[in-house]
Amino acid sequence: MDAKVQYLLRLGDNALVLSQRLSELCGKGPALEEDMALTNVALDLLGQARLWLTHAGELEGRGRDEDALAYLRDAHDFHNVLLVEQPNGNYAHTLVRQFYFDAWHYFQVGALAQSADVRIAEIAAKSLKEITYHLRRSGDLVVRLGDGTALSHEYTQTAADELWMYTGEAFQYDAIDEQMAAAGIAPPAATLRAQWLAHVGDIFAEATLAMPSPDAWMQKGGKTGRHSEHLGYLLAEMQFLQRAYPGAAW
Amino acid sequence: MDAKVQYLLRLGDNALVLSQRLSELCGKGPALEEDMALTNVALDLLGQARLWLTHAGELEGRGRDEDALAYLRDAHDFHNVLLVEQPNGNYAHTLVRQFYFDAWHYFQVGALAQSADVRIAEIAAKSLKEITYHLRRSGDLVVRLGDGTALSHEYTQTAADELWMYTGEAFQYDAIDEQMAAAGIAPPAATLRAQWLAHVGDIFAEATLAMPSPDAWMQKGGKTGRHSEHLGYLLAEMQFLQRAYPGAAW
Amino acid sequence: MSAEERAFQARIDDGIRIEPKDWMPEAYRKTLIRQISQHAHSEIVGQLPEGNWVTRAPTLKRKSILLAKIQDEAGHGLYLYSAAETLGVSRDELLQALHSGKAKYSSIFNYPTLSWADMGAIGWLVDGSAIINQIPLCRCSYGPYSRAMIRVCKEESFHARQGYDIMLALCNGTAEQKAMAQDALNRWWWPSLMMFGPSDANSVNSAQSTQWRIKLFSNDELRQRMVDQTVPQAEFLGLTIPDPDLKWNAERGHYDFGEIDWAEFHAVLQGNGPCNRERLRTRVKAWDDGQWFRDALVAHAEKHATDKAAA
Amino acid sequence: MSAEERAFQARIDDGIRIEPKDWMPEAYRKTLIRQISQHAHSEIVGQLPEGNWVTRAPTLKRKSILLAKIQDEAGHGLYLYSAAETLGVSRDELLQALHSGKAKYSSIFNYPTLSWADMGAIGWLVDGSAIINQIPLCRCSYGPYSRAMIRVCKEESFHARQGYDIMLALCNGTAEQKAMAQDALNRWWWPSLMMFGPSDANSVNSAQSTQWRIKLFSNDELRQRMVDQTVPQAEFLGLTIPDPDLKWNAERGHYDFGEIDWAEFHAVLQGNGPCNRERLRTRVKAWDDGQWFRDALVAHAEKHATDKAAA
Repeated sequence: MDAKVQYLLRLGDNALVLSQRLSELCGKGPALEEDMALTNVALDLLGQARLWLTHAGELEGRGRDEDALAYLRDAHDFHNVLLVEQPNGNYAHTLVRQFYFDAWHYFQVGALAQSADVRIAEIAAKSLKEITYHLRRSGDLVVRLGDGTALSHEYTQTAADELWMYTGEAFQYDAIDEQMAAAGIAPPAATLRAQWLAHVGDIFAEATLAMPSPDAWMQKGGKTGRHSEHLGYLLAEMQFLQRAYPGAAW
Repeated sequence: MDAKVQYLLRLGDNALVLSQRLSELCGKGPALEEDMALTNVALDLLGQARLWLTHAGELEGRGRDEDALAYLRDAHDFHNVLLVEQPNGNYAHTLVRQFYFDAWHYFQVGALAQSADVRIAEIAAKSLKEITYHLRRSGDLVVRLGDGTALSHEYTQTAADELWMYTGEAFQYDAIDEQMAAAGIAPPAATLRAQWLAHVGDIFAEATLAMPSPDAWMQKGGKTGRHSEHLGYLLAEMQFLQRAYPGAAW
Repeated sequence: MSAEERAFQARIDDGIRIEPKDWMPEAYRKTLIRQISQHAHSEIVGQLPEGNWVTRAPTLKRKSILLAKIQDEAGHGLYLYSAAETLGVSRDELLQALHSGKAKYSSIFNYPTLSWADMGAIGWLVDGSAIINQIPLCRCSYGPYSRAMIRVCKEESFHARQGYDIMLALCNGTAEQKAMAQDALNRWWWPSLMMFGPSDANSVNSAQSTQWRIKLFSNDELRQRMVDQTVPQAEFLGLTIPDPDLKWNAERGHYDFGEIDWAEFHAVLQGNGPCNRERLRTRVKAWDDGQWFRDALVAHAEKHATDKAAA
Repeated sequence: MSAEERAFQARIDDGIRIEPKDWMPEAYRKTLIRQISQHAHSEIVGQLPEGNWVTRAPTLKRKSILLAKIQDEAGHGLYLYSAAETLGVSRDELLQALHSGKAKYSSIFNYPTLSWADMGAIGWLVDGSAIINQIPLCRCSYGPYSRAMIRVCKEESFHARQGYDIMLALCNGTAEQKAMAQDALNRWWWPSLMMFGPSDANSVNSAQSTQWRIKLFSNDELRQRMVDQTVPQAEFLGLTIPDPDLKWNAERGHYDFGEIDWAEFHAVLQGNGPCNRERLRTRVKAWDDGQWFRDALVAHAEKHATDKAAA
């Protein structure tokens, strides 16, 4: 498969899977304002996923539209990082997962908005506005929870530690990522990582949270289709109708 | 659809869905002996489901085998009672659900073993040995938990109260059940209910549990395909592979 | 009637809005708090039956529309709680009443959503009924409530249209999809009619609410409006309304329809609906699980208020 | 060496089984407890990766076979804990050590099961490797362990065959199914080879265990046996073993194979496998959630013992 198509699928799948996780929380947030914000972020990510997947399908040229890509691939054909498929856990997990992702997403998509590829730059620029807000929100909440009560500090620190091992994959470039970087599309891994670490470090400092070691052991596999056991369940649920009623229009 | 086919599907779906619920607990029981027992009951029920569904498919004559029936029907075509699709909850819920079901199953299948229909009587007789053991086990555990610690008493009583509203459906005969009763296949509803109430009453008395009122409001709908929201998720998971890879042999 | 009460009623009769700072009878305040908060609670609990299908929406576009709808509902909850707060009660007190079972929410949300078609039926029938209930309230006597209703109704009419559009797609789809749509109509029809409340003959407190202009039409009038509006839509979809007594009455210029099963209505109201327990538990769990989160936000704000004061 | 120790070793050298009541060196007892309990823990934890697919098994027959297998594993856990208990340690103590992270279980269960083909690959490769490890132990010096192993091996060989049968069905199936099988082989091959433990050069305590006849072949010998046995099976399936260095060595009469990634082996052992945290948490949660249940059984038994005593 073409590297650019693959790269677009990674972008699309990240947004799609995280959106799906957030949408599990509809009406179950810890405050009404959070309910609204969660749904809003889910909606933004879904919109972005649709743009990336549609573009991937067009480039691929096999007639797969956004729905064919979202609903008719099995887990091993999904290319999202492991981070986004992790379960919602308690709300600290949900927020820290979001913050880790948003920070990466912000710098990644920020770079894509400057990229040589016109269509990618266009989608990225459109998404960046939303992502800027996402990052502001999730960073702000991490600060407030880290520097809130003893309990919220503990929960947030635990979530930060537990999810840390899923953050490295984004910066471990493989041949596809490297090809995109060489083509002036993706940002260089080292730059992205440095930006991410700096931003997470700033927020954690403000949040009075201890930042886990950047050299800690990192899990990987999601980008190349080796996921955690969670993704299969997520897809079984998400894809049910398309699978059960093949060919139907909705 | 033929009433007998429908009735067989009810039998098969009850066993299948409860087996599926129990199999979610593989390796997660509160003691190793429970792990073994749960898996064993799941296995027995699955075996029974296969016999009932296979027979239903043969009688129906549309070429549907056990797998077509288990994997290719959507929730509204499932005919199990609401009780069996209820989530596992804590282990008291799992056990009380099992006890309520086993007691009913025992008297129902006991009557079927005497029925005019040879094949049904045969399957019932075979199943009855297993069910006798299931009922002995679940009744015994209800006694031990009810008359165990204050905490286990409370959990068991709560589970008994909460699941009670799903027990009435089995005795609310509709046209299909009545037709089966008239044909000398199913036991009369009143007899079945009296046996069930008597047995549950005895066990609850021994367990020092308060028996909820037999006249309490009862939920219904499962037998005719109006389920709770839980069944759809159970099926999405269970049916994933058959749905995602149509026509494949496994 | 005191002079104050007479002046108050005169304002209402003249069509002048009552605003928070105005004097109002205690009973008016209480009735409004009950009515507005019940509506707010319904928006919040109403997220759940739809949330049940958002993860299984059949296309990304439908998922997106459904998410937006659920977000709107949370938003409606917010304005309605704010409207109630103008009457001197806090959102937390109102939620407390919901969680303890003291306050009600619309009983319709105690029915399960069993197929994707239910997303269509809820938009079409439930939001459709809600709009019929709410449109008159845009002109109700209490200012903040009337303004909240104007905003809500605008969005609800989108939701109703989107619901109908789901039904339309299903009815133009495969035989299985059409059966799904019919099944959803069968399950949601009667509960939607029950949304208007008991028949006028059995409705308490209506006269006072009518006089105060916080109830502008009788339950039966509004229910009739719903039937009259919906029957042709069902016909257009090619669906059958599950009421053998439904028939056009040329003399009345309305559809006649069958008797509502009030025993079911009361059973659900008393907590025996298929999902009463789960809906409330889900909300209570969300609230309880979120305690540490809300506490943290308060603690953080206080710390930093202190920082600033100290600086 | 004391006289007791000499006599003990002489019994072993003569091929006489050591039984629980016999004298044994403390180190022998400890080594056995560690080895047997680690095996028991592996059976228990090993239920989880398979439990992950039992609810999604593609046919009722396959589901039934898988359930029976998982039940067998719990059974193996039971006999093995019983064998360990003959050495003067309780099952609860052993579980405590598992839950605290002090005791190990086979690292292979820290890999995720990502497709149905993994149920095939686990049976074929993981149970296959387990059998190769365990068959010699049927002749080990400690009686209860040796007898447990005989029972376990009999059932394991079924499991291995059932696993191979799953692979066969997939490899005779659609292109997608065959790809699933290949992917599973790719993921499970190396971890299965790692199951035999470090290379002899780096293996500690082997000499003593060999002398005591609780280790009968070296890790590398057993690993070679696994490779030699499995390569033709993979060929028959039409699958490619993910090792470019794999090659028949006519001179040795064995397959040569590539270097194992010992860094990965140690990472997983140290807790960094994809599922270490989840596997242990699942078990600890099951245990903690079950505390009230186990307490109740004890309380009930005590009550009724008292009843009888009082009678």
